[in-house]
Amino acid sequence: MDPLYIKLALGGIALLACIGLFFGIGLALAAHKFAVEINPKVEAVKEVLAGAQ
Amino acid sequence: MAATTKTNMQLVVNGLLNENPIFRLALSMCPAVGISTTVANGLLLGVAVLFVQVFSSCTIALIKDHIHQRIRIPTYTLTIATWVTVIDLVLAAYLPVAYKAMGIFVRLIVAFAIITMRLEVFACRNTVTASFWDGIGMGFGFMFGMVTLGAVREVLGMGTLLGYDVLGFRPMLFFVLPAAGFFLVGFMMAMFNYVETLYNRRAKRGS
Amino acid sequence: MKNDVKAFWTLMLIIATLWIGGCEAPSFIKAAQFEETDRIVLTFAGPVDPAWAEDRDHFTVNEKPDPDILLDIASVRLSPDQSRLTLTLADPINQNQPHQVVVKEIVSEGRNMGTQAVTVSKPYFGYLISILIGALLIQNFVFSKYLGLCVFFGTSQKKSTAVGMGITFTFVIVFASLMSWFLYQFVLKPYRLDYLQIIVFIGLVSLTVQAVDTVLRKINPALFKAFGVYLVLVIANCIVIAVPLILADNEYNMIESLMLALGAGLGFLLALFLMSSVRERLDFANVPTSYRGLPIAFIVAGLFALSFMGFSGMSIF
Amino acid sequence: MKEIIRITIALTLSCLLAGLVIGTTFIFTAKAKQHNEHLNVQQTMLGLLGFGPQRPAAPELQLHQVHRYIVKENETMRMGYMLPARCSGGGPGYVWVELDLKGEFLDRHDLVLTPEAALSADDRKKALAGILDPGAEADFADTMIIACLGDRRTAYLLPGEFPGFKTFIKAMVALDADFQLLGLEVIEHEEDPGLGGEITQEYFKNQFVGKSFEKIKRLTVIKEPLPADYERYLKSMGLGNSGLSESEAADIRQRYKDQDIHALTGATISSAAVTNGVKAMVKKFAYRIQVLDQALADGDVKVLF
Repeated sequence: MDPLYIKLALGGIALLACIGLFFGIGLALAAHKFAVEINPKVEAVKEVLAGAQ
Repeated sequence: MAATTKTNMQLVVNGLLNENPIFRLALSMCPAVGISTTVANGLLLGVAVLFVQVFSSCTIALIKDHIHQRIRIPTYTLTIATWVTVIDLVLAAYLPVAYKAMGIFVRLIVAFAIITMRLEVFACRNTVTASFWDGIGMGFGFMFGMVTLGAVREVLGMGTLLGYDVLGFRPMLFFVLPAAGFFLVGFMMAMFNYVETLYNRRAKRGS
Repeated sequence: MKNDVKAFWTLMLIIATLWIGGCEAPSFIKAAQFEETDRIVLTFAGPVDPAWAEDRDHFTVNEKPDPDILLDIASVRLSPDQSRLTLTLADPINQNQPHQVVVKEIVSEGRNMGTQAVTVSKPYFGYLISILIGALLIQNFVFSKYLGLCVFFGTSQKKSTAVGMGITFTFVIVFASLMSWFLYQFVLKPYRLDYLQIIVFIGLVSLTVQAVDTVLRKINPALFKAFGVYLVLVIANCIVIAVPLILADNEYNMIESLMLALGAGLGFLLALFLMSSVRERLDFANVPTSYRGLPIAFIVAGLFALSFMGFSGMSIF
Repeated sequence: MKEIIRITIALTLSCLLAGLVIGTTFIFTAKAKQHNEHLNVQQTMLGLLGFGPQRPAAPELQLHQVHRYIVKENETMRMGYMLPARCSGGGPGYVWVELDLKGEFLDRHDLVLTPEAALSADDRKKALAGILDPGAEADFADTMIIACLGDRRTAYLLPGEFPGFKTFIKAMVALDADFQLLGLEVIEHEEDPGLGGEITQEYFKNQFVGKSFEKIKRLTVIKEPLPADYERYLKSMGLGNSGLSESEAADIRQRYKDQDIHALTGATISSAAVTNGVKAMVKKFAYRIQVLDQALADGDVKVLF
């Protein structure tokens, strides 16, 4: 349990939390502002992903 | 797809054969072509994928009710990336030699289509137990594919198996070359198809 | 249309950056370049004194990272118009390494111009092009590095799909690589957080893709209809994570990163286009039943990979 | 509005969880990773000197690490060497010696640095910060290792890196006291398996063994196939059960001693990359160690090697 490693780990957690917060707000605002009813994108993905068969 | 009705054993067999990630679903082809040059490589990457698949499936199955629809895909990616980082750190720390042999591929597991796809079509609709067994099946299916390819390539290309000299000479060096991976996967898929048609024909005749 | 405008501005940006990067401070030594395997040619702004140029001690040459090891100069030759000077070294020059030439007490038309140092390196523009071509052809990510295959086989059945996927992918990878590059150079590396590489790089891609997906859906439904499907697929493409990892490993600067990302994207587009052209024809070919569909596609890809091996070892600049 | 907050919280929480899992793993693996890397390097070094599980190294064998820095101050540059020496208390310590670019001795300082701490780049930087002038900046250049038995230098180990066919190749070269090549180990590479990847094979690496300094200076690759007897000899080197008698082996060694390096089939570029890389490393090192020895004698600096 080296204090340096704990510091680095905490730094990592902080960084990820920042990214999460930043994109969370961004995505949420985008979703709010550009709201469209969700269309069956899932199907499209599956089609192309498994479409190889 | 609704929640599965298959038993645990069926889920595993499903991943190994019917929906084998490499030969049937044709997903995660990059490692199958790139580094299936030896059995050991295939086995190790297989273990890594098994780990990531099982843990990601379980995680997603566990939190599936709390995932917001808008950020579904990013959540999957983050989950997978977390487990990939974990296995990457562990391998780098405890198995440095093997880790080096696999190069960039361990870190690339994060973008293997098979894992995202299983989360999307299976784990987010099923219980933790079912997802666990599905993950096991898929992971072993991948490992099986990698080991088979690795064995063929190692024997034909280097004349060795698991590092031991079995032939004493190198029949076709061509098979070690990465380009040969494409050919071999093609041949193997064709073989799977052929066996399947044979099996179906026999089943029909039998009925 | 929108894509064209975007592409145009990207191109202008690249040209502008190169322009600025290409300028150098004024100096009596106008140019210095490698010639053949063992020569460095200096061009002066005016004629220099032949007697001064004869003395070998006025010149030192060293590889930039090794300032303490001076290379042996075999001969110094001045051109008849006295403005070009050729230094021939005793051993072949390692031209991948920038070299520093120090010219002491330059004498020109009776005046002492002082001591000047100049760095000789391969033309930077050529280096950039070689990164681009390298990622595009020589080290094509699909046929030489065997990455991004799932999406490659999934979307190469029809030319239209292939081109759509290729274009979307090129845009995403250029954008994602630059973003990853910034984050790596200014956050991960200085704070020693590089163990977070994987999650940060893929997280950036996936979150950006999600954001673009949401916004594009509303703003330009037509464009979304054409390219939206491929956006999500980008995340399942190993290249999108491999490129930032390679950038981080190789310590490329921004323009070099841009070139690699562009090469990777265009290389993927090229591979998809080639493959889809063949697969469209394969539909009419008499392929054995077991080989129909994917198996034969893999064998075709193997043939492509073999032929791409022919590019290997090619060096253009 | 509620939707916005929910999405934000969900994503932040996921990232936080991910961070927790990764952070915990990092804390537990970081130490082991560093330890393993260190152990690995140690084994490579001993292996190059001819020691292994069957032939343990002599206990009095000392591996001294010398770190080279380039010091920049107001546009001028000088070389800085961090050398193992006996510190004032009698225990092992480090001394900092600065030379100008021509190799003249400039200055020396004692460093507060234990051999364990000297392994870490951060600790070295900290120790240096205490003695450098405020305007000066020391950039780490490379490390060389000097193996000593008692007072006698037995070998030099040079870790290095050079561009290969695909990416960088990391290698380590061992030289004896007369700069004759004792061994080559490829530590990391990303060449194609089956082609350039063969540079890790014994029959390629062993071609370098025994080349004299004079030969290394002019070493090139030739595109001729490896003669059968030479190949057999190279493959069996260091294994003991070659099937070749002592005199036969000596004969082959003598015959091929001054030959250039036979390129690997289908991987001339990788072979040439290794050859040129080794050549440059050895040449630069030989120059530097001679300059350093002279400067140490001039400055009357006592070091451990």
